[in-house]
Amino acid sequence: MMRELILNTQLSQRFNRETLARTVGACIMPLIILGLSVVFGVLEPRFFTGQNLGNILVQSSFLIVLAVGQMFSLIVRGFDLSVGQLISMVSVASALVMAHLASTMPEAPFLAVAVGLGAGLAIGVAAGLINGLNIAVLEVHPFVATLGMLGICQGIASTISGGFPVFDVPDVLARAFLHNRIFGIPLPVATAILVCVVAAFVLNRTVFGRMLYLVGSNPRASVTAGIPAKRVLVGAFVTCSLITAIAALMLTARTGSGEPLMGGGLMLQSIAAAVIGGVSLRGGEGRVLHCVIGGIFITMLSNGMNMVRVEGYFQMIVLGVVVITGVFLDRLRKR
Amino acid sequence: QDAPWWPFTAEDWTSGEAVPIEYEPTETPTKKWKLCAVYPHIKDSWWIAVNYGQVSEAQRQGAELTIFEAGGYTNLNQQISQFDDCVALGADAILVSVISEAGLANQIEEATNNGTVIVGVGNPIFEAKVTSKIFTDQELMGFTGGQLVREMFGEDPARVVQFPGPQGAGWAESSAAGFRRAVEGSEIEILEDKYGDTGKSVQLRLVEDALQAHDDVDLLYGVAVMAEVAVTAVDEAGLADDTQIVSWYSNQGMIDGVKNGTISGTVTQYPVAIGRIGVDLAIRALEGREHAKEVHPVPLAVTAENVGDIDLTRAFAVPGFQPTFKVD
Amino acid sequence: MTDQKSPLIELRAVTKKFPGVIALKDIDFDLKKGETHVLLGENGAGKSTLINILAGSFPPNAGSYLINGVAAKGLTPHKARLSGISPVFQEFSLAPELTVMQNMFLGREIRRLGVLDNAAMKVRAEEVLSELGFEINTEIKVGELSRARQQMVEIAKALLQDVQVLILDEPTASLTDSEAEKLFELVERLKTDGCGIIYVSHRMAEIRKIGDRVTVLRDGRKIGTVTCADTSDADMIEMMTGRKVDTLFPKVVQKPGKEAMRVEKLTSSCGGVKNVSLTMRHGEIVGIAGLVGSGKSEIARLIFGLESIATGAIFLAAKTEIRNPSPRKMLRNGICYLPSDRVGEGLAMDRPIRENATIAALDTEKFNLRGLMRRKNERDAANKVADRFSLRPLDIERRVEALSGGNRQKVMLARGILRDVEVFLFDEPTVGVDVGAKAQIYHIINELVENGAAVLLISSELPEITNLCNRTYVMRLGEIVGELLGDEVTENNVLNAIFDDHTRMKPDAQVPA
Amino acid sequence: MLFALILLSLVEPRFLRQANLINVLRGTGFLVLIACGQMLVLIVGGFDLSVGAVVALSSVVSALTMAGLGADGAMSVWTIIAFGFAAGIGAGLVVGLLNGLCVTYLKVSPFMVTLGTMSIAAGVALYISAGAPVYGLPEEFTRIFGRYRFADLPIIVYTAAAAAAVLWLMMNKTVFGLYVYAIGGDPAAARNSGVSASAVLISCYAICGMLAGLTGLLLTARIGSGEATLGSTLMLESIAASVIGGVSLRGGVGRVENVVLGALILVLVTNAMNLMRVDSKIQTIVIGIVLILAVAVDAWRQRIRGRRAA
Ligand SMILES: Nc1ncnc2c1ncn2[C@@H]1O[C@H](COP(=O)(O)OP(=O)(O)OP(=O)(O)O)[C@@H](O)[C@H]1O
Ligand SMILES: Nc1ncnc2c1ncn2[C@@H]1O[C@H](COP(=O)(O)OP(=O)(O)OP(=O)(O)O)[C@@H](O)[C@H]1O
Ligand SMILES: [Mg+2]
Ligand SMILES: [Mg+2]
Repeated sequence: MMRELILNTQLSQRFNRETLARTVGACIMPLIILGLSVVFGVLEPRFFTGQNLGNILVQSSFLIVLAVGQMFSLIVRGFDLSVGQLISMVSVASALVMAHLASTMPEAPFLAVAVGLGAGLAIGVAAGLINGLNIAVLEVHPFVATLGMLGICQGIASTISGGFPVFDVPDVLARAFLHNRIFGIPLPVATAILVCVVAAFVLNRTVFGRMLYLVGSNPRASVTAGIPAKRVLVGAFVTCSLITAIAALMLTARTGSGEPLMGGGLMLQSIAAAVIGGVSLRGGEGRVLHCVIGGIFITMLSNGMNMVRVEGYFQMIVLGVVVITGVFLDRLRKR
Repeated sequence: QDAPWWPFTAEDWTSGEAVPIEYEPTETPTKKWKLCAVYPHIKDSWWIAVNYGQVSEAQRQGAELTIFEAGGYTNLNQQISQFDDCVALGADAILVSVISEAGLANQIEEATNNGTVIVGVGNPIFEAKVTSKIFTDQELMGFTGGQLVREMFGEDPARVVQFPGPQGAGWAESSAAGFRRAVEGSEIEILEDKYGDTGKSVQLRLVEDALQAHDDVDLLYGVAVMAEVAVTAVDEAGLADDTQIVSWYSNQGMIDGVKNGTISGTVTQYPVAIGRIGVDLAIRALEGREHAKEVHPVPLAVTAENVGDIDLTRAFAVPGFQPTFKVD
Repeated sequence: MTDQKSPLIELRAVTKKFPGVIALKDIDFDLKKGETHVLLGENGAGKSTLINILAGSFPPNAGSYLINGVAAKGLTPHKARLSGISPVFQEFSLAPELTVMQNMFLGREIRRLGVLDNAAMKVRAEEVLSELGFEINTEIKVGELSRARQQMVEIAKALLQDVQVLILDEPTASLTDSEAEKLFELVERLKTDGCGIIYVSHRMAEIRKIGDRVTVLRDGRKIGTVTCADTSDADMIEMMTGRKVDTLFPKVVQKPGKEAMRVEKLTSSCGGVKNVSLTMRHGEIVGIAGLVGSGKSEIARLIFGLESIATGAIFLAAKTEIRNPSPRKMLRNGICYLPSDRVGEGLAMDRPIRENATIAALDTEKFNLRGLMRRKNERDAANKVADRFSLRPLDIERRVEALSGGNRQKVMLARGILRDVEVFLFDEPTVGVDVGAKAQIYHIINELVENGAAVLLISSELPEITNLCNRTYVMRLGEIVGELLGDEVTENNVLNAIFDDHTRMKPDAQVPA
Repeated sequence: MLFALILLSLVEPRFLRQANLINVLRGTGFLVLIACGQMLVLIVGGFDLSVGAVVALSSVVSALTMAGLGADGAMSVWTIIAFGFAAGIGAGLVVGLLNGLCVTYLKVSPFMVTLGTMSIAAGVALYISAGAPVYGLPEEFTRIFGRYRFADLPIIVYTAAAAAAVLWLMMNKTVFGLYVYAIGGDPAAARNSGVSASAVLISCYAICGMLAGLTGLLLTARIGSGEATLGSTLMLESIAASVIGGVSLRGGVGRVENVVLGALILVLVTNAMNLMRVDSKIQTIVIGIVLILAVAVDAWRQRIRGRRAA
């Protein structure tokens, strides 16, 4: 009965510890975010207007989706440098498809849009597959594999677009995306939520998700345990690119045009958002919540600085300082 | 406040074709308007000049001005967010220097419908519904540069390598198109279009390789950054007196280069004036006075002959001007 | 022992907390010149933690630490080594990317004019290694060595400097007795030179052999310190477990049934194993004995598809040959390999116990509902094994990282239980496992066999072989040099087969009554 | 590698022209200089995203210093240039130290730290340069460090060679190198062996910063003006060169000589594209593919060798 005793105490202990860790773990960053927003709010009351908070939500939704995608490659000790240019490529390609179909059969714009979206996702999957196979089968380092893919996407994007933004995308797309609301939630945010929920489900409830974590945590061990590590790796990168493609389509809808340069700055941001939130670059760790927090943090920071009218170049400096201190404070909880 | 910058010779395209005008700003406005401006970036002398123009004009007309820079042509998403931030800040008028017209079309339309005054500044806006706009089309500038080159070589054949700028940024391609249109049917042969970011190290490498890849190149034509670094490269390759350099837009370096003869020619279109007029158009609209719907400054080809007598205060910020992000 | 001597090192009321556990509570401890002070305790009792404190790896939360009577403040591993304390860590202090020689001198390199004097270091390193009778090439990277060899390097590293206090945390965990012999001789020499030795082991025989005093820990508390001479094994075990462990080894009833697996003329492409043939039957434990590097592990790794086969064939029960095996394929065929290097290729260290327990069974419908995890099944199963192996702490959500060596081992063995497997390939299944746990593991193996499983037991611990195995293959230099059946399986026969000479003296390794 | 070179020179004879070879060497020089630092940080288990921004910062700072001091003809050119170097390398050192300190003592992941300092450095560079090129450098500076050729080779090539050589000695012959590998391979083990990690870590980041600063200086001399937009591509390129050179992003592994090769490969590919007049839009595609293939082949070779060795 001593064993029983231990068992019970341990169980209760565990319950407390878990819940504690969960809450605390999720807590510090949000606190920082809260603190910052108060500061901004005091300096510029307009910060708290519904409109602006709405802006922050919409703006962050894109980054969050990107971060979630990036997280899949990070969990398996990877990296995806190609997301930025992949966005450009998907954006241009899908836009071209839509524009073409819309011009050939102007009576069915929705069909055109649907096909365009489909094409975009397909391209995403293809790119992910290539990345995955290069990394898993040819054993090219993720950094190089995705760097190569970066160049390829960039080239294709600017070639097929001839360097110009793709206009005459059926404007039902942008309209539907920017003005519709589901239960009062703007569509971009709704999409982001959907992506997050699905991603969280995959990571926590499916065998694939479990294998992702195990492979990321110790590849050799997972092979020894009979996990098809290579396939899991490919899966991770496909998922990453697929989600990135979704983000690309969201952005295309937001801009209402195919943009050959759109992706440029987004690669670093996606990784930053994930890592600030708490995803580990060493693999094996990472939750959707981390990405959400990171995404909101970055977006709110730049939005806030715009609202209180911090000068352009200073914004970069402030951003740097805040990011470092933020992550530092966040890491404190781990000690 | 220094000497008045007007009258300024320009073209009024409101009617759809060019009407030469002498632009003059409105008299002092009735109230302190809230203006907001978005830029692709403020990292080269061209946008700094626009910035200088906007800032000094805002000061002169006692307007409040907030300025956001997206940090580069790759950050369209950022610019859209900044546009939204302008609206959130409750600006009366927004001066947009678009990264991509198509990209901002929705935001612009929405804002105009909500009664915000939108003025397109610097970068071309063709379709989007704006209150007014002032820009020179890069295609036209490329064309002007092309004509200059044509004059330079007359009937002689010439081998040209073109450096239009970053691929994917619409303006690079347009300028290239303009150049081609100008040299159409002449003896001028375009060997290659070498696209690349407008960083100096990048352009330098492009030029170096181009000089190796092609023999007896007569002309290097393209962005100002290229022209600046090309001087060194050409000199090193020992081609100083066979290969000439022309850029299709100008910065301080270009003007100096034309003066000391290292650069054969460039094109300017008074970015300072563009900035000033942008602000003025906005305030006119807010004040409800009549105003032009579309103004184009006339791009001017600059060579050793005329470099002496162009008004640089309309082309460049005063020396020592710091890019400014707000005017209260 | 001679108590009037002043203690070399002394701990007073030391306490060490980790997030969620108190690893040590109010521990008093002292070590005298020329004695061997044994630390005894179950897995997770706090032995390594104590040692880490002594070695300056991390400071205690409370209490004081005296070296030669002076309080050691802000102690770092560097300072500790300077004052003659040289530890052999359980999880090693070796940098995988450096060569054996570089590792041995890490932190105290020999330099000439600021430049590394490799020649001198090489000489010294080989000196020490040969003194210990370990033949290891000092030029290869430590990362490429088998765990046993890494153990040797770690030991040699500790003996490089002139030692005041030698700390050995389970040094013989993956050494065979004959390698251990050399170590013990050396320990004796050091004692006579007046050094103090702190010794951690789960092998009672060894403790008997070299121990003077024994301090027993349980759940981070000190139960007491006794002198080895007048305390029986049984008493010590009771002190440490809090209950009576009647027999360490179960009486295994072997009833060899039909053939479960057969290997013919297996040769590895890297030459670690040369045409090896062996058979395994249901309801029988087959042992593999041999010196370090003789290829014991490699056989299992070849069968499980972890290393590439040059020639040879593997047959399953139904005479079906398995071509180019892979772990996945083998598991599907009911064959499971439990590696000896638990950290390297056994466990996902930063994932919870639960996930590590089910790691090999993710494709069985017990945990896998058309791609979805059956989380309840998983939790229940994990809790069951955790309880059955009596993990400390008994918390399946804890990261394996935070477990003690032995508990990690148990977590890894769990995978064999949570999937129905007929053929088990155990590679050193009790490396660093405490007596109680060992008994449990042996009982588990026994149960498996009674339920008709076929077990291959690769072990460096002769008692395991002699007490559990029905048949034993003996290996030397990658080849099987003998097969011993039933009663032939005695320490002497095995050792003779290993060394192939009849003149060597028999080590008095015994089994606790 | 060699094979590739020969193939290249056959396909495109212009490649072998002295002028072109010098261009290649120069480009490689810049990349090697900065990749050496990056490699050091990678081996010790870190990451330096800030190198690109440091190049820009050093360029602007040094240019402003020299232009400022040069404004009144009081000082001798050489003192001015000396100050310029001090300023440029100093700037690099400061950022490097900042990185090192944050990583070591705040225990923030190097990725985030250097991401932050990258943003900071870039911001400062833009601010002090007012976003515009800084002209007015001493003519000697650009002439000697930018264009002067000693035995047909520009200064940068010698500088890079020297840097690589010194680093090679450090990594292979000194305790420092040993510790770098040890810490990168297994920090805990290194610490338990009595290696003081902090000092080594910090100096790695510091060295990386200084090398980036030096790169910035020489680039500035090359293009003849201080630029806040300089070196934007160098961050990715330097890491790429290292990774292609077999440096592990998980730390502990990497050799100087291979990194130099990696840099050479990167530069060669682009140069080849340009010489063969591949449409610059297609180029990025081709380069991408070539990169992947190159590393894939290498990985494959290693697997083969691995089988043999074992
Ligand atoms: N880094 C750590 N973080 C958290 N808890 C730890 C850590 N290291 C050890 N512990 C806990 O401290 C207790 C003592 O561990 P320790 O390794 O000292 O046991 P041990 O006596 O060495 O066991 P073994 O015989 O298996 O080596 C265990 O409960 C373990 O879970
Ligand atoms: N002196 C040596 N140095 C390095 N490697 C060796 C040496 N001798 C044998 N090996 C390698 O060790 C491998 C066999 O080790 P293996 O682990 O299978 O043996 P083992 O009997 O299990 O010993 P251990 O007790 O280390 O597990 C072979 O791959 C062989 O190449
Ligand atoms: Mg231990
Ligand atoms: Mg073994």
